[in-house]
Amino acid sequence: MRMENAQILEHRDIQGGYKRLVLRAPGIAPEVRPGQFVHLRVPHLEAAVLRRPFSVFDARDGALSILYKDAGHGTAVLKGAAPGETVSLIGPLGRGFPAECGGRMPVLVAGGYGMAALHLLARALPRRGIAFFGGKTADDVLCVDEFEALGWPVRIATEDGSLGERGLVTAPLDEWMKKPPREGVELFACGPMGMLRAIGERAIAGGWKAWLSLDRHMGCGVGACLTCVQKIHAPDGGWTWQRVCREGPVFESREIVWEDE
Amino acid sequence: MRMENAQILEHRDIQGGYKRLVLRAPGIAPEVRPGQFVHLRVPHLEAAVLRRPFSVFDARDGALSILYKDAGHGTAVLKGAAPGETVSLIGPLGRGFPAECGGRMPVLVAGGYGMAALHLLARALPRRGIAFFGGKTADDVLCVDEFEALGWPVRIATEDGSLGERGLVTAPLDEWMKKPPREGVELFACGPMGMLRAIGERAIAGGWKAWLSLDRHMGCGVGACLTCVQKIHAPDGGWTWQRVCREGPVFESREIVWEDE
Amino acid sequence: MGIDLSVEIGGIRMRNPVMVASGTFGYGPEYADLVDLNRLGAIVVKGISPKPVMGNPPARTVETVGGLINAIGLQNPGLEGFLRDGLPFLRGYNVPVIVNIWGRTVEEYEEVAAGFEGAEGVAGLEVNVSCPNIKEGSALFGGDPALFRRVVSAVRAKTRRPLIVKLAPDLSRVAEYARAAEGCGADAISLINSIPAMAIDIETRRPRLGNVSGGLSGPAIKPIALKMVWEAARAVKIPVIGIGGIACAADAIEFLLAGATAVAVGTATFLNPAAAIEIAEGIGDYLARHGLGHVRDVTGGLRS
Amino acid sequence: MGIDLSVEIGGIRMRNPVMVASGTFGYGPEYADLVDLNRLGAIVVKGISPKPVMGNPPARTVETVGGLINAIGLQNPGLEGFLRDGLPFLRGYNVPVIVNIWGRTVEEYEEVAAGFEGAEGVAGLEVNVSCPNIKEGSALFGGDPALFRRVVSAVRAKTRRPLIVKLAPDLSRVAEYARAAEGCGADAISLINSIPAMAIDIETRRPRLGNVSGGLSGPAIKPIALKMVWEAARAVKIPVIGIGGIACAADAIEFLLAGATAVAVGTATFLNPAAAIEIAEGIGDYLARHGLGHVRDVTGGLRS
Ligand SMILES: Cc1cc2nc3c(=O)[nH]c(=O)nc-3n(C[C@H](O)[C@H](O)[C@H](O)COP(=O)(O)OP(=O)(O)OC[C@H]3O[C@@H](n4cnc5c(N)ncnc54)[C@H](O)[C@@H]3O)c2cc1C
Ligand SMILES: Cc1cc2nc3c(=O)[nH]c(=O)nc-3n(C[C@H](O)[C@H](O)[C@H](O)COP(=O)(O)OP(=O)(O)OC[C@H]3O[C@@H](n4cnc5c(N)ncnc54)[C@H](O)[C@@H]3O)c2cc1C
Ligand SMILES: Cc1cc2nc3c(=O)[nH]c(=O)nc-3n(C[C@H](O)[C@H](O)[C@H](O)COP(=O)(O)O)c2cc1C
Ligand SMILES: Cc1cc2nc3c(=O)[nH]c(=O)nc-3n(C[C@H](O)[C@H](O)[C@H](O)COP(=O)(O)O)c2cc1C
Ligand code: FES
Ligand code: FES
Repeated sequence: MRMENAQILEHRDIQGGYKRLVLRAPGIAPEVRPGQFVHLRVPHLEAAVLRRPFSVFDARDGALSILYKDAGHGTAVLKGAAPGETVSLIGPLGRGFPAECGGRMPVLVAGGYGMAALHLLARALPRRGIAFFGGKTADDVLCVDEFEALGWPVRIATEDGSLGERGLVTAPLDEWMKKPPREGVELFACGPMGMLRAIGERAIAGGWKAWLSLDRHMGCGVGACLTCVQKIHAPDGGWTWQRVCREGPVFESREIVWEDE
Repeated sequence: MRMENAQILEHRDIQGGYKRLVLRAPGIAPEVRPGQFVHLRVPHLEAAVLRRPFSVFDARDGALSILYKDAGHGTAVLKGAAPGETVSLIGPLGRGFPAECGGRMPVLVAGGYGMAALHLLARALPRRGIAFFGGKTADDVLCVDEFEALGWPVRIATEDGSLGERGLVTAPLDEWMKKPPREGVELFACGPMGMLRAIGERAIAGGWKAWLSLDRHMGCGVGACLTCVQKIHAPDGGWTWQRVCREGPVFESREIVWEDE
Repeated sequence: MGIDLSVEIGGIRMRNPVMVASGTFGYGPEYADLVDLNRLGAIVVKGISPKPVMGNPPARTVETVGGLINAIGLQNPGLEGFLRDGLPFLRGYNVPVIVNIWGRTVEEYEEVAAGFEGAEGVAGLEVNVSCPNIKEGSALFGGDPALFRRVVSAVRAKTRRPLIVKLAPDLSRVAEYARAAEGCGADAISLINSIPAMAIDIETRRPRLGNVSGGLSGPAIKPIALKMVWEAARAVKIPVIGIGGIACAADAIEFLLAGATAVAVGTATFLNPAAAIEIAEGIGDYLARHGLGHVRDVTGGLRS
Repeated sequence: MGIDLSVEIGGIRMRNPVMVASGTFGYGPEYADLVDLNRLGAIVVKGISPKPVMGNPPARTVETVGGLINAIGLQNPGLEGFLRDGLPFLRGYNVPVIVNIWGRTVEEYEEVAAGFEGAEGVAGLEVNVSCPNIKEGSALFGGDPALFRRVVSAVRAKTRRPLIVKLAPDLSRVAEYARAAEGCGADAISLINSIPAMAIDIETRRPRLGNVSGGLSGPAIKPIALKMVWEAARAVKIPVIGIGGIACAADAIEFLLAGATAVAVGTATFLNPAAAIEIAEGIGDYLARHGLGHVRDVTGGLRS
């Protein structure tokens, strides 16, 4: 983990409000493992007191990139940052995904920008499996080509049916899981809490492991402020808080105490 | 007085930290009288709660321009505003200069960006006189050509001697005033308080009128908040507060109660 | 079905719940060229005392991160001056005028309150017991429960007009003061006033304000104000006017949900003179979007 | 002539006057990869109570204009947990460690204070009587003068270590509490803690914080904190630690001029983990620029 002033190399629209930001970060980029994130200080966001966490979508040749959506005020201002400007990053942060699947078939499930957390994993896993991407509309289904180029077939569902199946991403997943491969499956997911919970429940029911990357509001990003806590089952039958920024953002589904939010 | 969203037509460097901002303001521009100002909302200055006042340097053809210096955080952010962007203005504000000189010879005295308040006046006065410009360095002496093109000879003094005489602007003024023209003089000045006071004292001593444009911190800019008050002699021998934004920014030197600041 | 934004505060009927706060809107004419005064919920004028007051030496305001410190020192033309030079202008409009009043002694509070008894065009009084900019007197009234009761009761006895008591931003005792105001006959309470604050110029090593310290207002204080309004609203049955850092409709709606019947916009007017009017419109949009017919359906609607 | 940034707070010698504030720097290891802990004036760790505390449900923080509302609820591993898992790491550094302590009862305060008597590597204690996030107890201690005296005296009796009392942000009575702390034997006081505050999600109509309300910190509160520090410093002879919204050297120097001997940086660390170190450097530059040899030449240097 380190702090680095990263220069913007590229900043371009992908589709429907999503942008890709490529940053020169020779200190951080080589250290990034799949599922880790960076804590980014939005330039010119004057009235803000917090950084914003973003999954590292890609990291190579001393550069890293993130994908983000114009979702609030911080990202609206971030959109204005121009190539050549400098962005302060802290990273890589969090523990990320285990980049192995114990001989089972890896299944990636993403909702919206969740696929950003899975891209490095798709590259790092010892074998290819299958990916399921969901979103509200076709605009929320990103970078399918890049996953396919890595050898991952991608199944798509959108809530409005504008791309792939109409409905939630769990529908094609359930359909596919009716005949799981003989060697078993290992799930890796990132997306909204509701989706993660649905996948976690399926994993527990099916006896598989599901590695879920949680999206929690963050303060410090490094474990100091205790903002980002998640209830985790304790060995004694009770529960403890764990910090999504430090012990997470990825937890195995059995670890998580689900609550109504 | 009105509020108007003015589009930036031009925004360019003049010299040494000074910029000129030209705004399309068809509602405000035709109304501006010499020495009036606009209250400008700096775009993207997120943590600010106040507008900033700027003298109108020029106003014609539905556009107005201001000259400003990168003097603090607000102007540093303003510098980044790009042509095409919109800037909210309130104006024209204040009473400005009387655009006549009672048959006397008009003498303009400016310190730094103070010349911005005098430019429209130089155009509007019924006769040409002489102008004295002062500044710390040559960089602080602006738009001499434009005044000369209007028929005003300009005498210059800089504190470091990098342009014109070395010293304060009062030196060449005093020199010139040793032989005032027969018809008498009328002074019009804008600049730092020290300079205005020096000129006011000379005017009182010499029996001339000096119209001084004051630079006071402002809140509302329209007379509501009572931030910008100046002590003014009252008819009964006492004093009253007047609002620089509403009753000013121009006062005749005899009106002002000078205090150590 | 139309949307009804009107509210009533102790008998003052307002077309919408968004007022402009005392001291930030002068006496009306200053902003009259820029905004249609008749579209405001109410105008609360700058604080009036029995005699004219000169106020503090400049600098009188300082900008801070998301806020403004002011130390105007309650400059005002006094009761007579306002009745003669200020009020007639406002009578020309169709908007409730609430006169903010204060004094340096209980007797002064009584005097200025009584002075408005006959005055035409005054919809109600707001008693300021909370200005952080008066050294000798007023600050005390808002910081001492016994004195607070005395001044509110005294003013109540002198006026039949709707009486709003503006509380001091006393973090630890807001509910106590709110109940005291109610107990002493106030028709409504308003809060918060600006919060005691200070800024120093490190180069000159002098206070940035002529008066050394002043009161902080603006978006910076909104979360503090909201907490106090929520506490006050739970403590009393009379209407509460929420004030503090309100700059957009969402801010105002937060205060309504916390229990305010109306709000007042102060510092935000300086950046955007039309802020209060736009906020009233925004509340209307919110009601429409949420299928609510009346702004009172929002007041106190915080779920827990 | 060199510039001397060192200060002493009740016997704690610090190489510079810039500490990191309780609750914003964890227990040390969290930021150790990013900043050299040995360059900090002191580390104040997150508040410790006798037994482990789980704290509040999420959401635990909300960003506001120039500020942060937190309602962590004082989650901590308890005295034993900290002695076992936290303190040993910090002993590896050459920086004074100040342990922030709190309890729900006077007895709990005594218990946790006594628990550090034998502990190696603890330079001093900071007693938090002011957290706005404990419903049943702690908030009271800072808001009631009699209880305040009891808890400070009780802790004083249990520890020979340097004792810093962290005051509640009680706007109207800060000098009174400062003097009470001094009178009860505190070696220093620190202020301010975060200010009670709240935020509401207008779409869900629910509080944005799991705990409904929390405490506001960050640049938004700096002018309020500065005013309170100035008042407190004039009321007591013991050193004052200024806290609240400090984000750059100029902010810190304002607090020193107002009478603080040292400062603590809290929320600003989240944006810039090196904030405290850069502020210490900036104070050095200021001293050099103003021809001052020692940081104590700045403390209390406000002109009027
Ligand atoms: C581990 C992690 C990885 C993330 N990766 C991505 C990514 O790859 N791409 C992407 O677009 N977004 C990602 N996010 C969400 C991102 O951090 C921002 O929260 C989101 O972009 C909205 O921020 P804003 O500044 O525009 O919103 P604002 O409204 O300005 O935010 C206000 C505050 O709320 C917080 N906040 C708002 N929405 C969320 C949210 N959904 N989750 C957490 N905090 C929130 C902000 O961080 C900030 O503190 C990730 C979040 C986490 C925790
Ligand atoms: C009537 C009038 C006309 C002006 N005309 C011009 C002009 O033509 N060109 C120009 O460059 N400047 C002019 N100024 C000064 C200008 O308004 C700004 O104050 C200055 O540019 C610095 O602002 P800032 O936002 O960069 O500073 P910041 O440091 O961001 O300002 C903080 C606060 O201090 C105030 N402030 C800072 N310096 C001054 C100052 N010297 N006088 C008054 N308030 C100040 C700001 O308005 C703001 O409220 C004028 C001021 C007045 C009152
Ligand atoms: C410049 C200024 C002058 C003020 N004068 C008064 C006053 O005379 N009487 C009063 O009760 N409040 C006065 N206030 C307080 C405001 O009415 C309001 O309570 C406070 O500013 C908080 O609201 P805001 O954050 O929306 O500004 C003044 C505030 C400002 C900024
Ligand atoms: C997330 C967070 C947790 C905090 N926890 C504590 C605590 O445990 N004990 C304490 O005395 N103060 C705590 N504080 C208050 C800070 O120490 C400090 O007094 C306050 O935040 C004001 O300073 P700042 O504006 O620099 O953050 C906490 C503040 C924050 C933001
Ligand atoms: S964000 Fe601070 S502990 Fe996780
Ligand atoms: S700036 Fe508000 S009265 Fe002049």
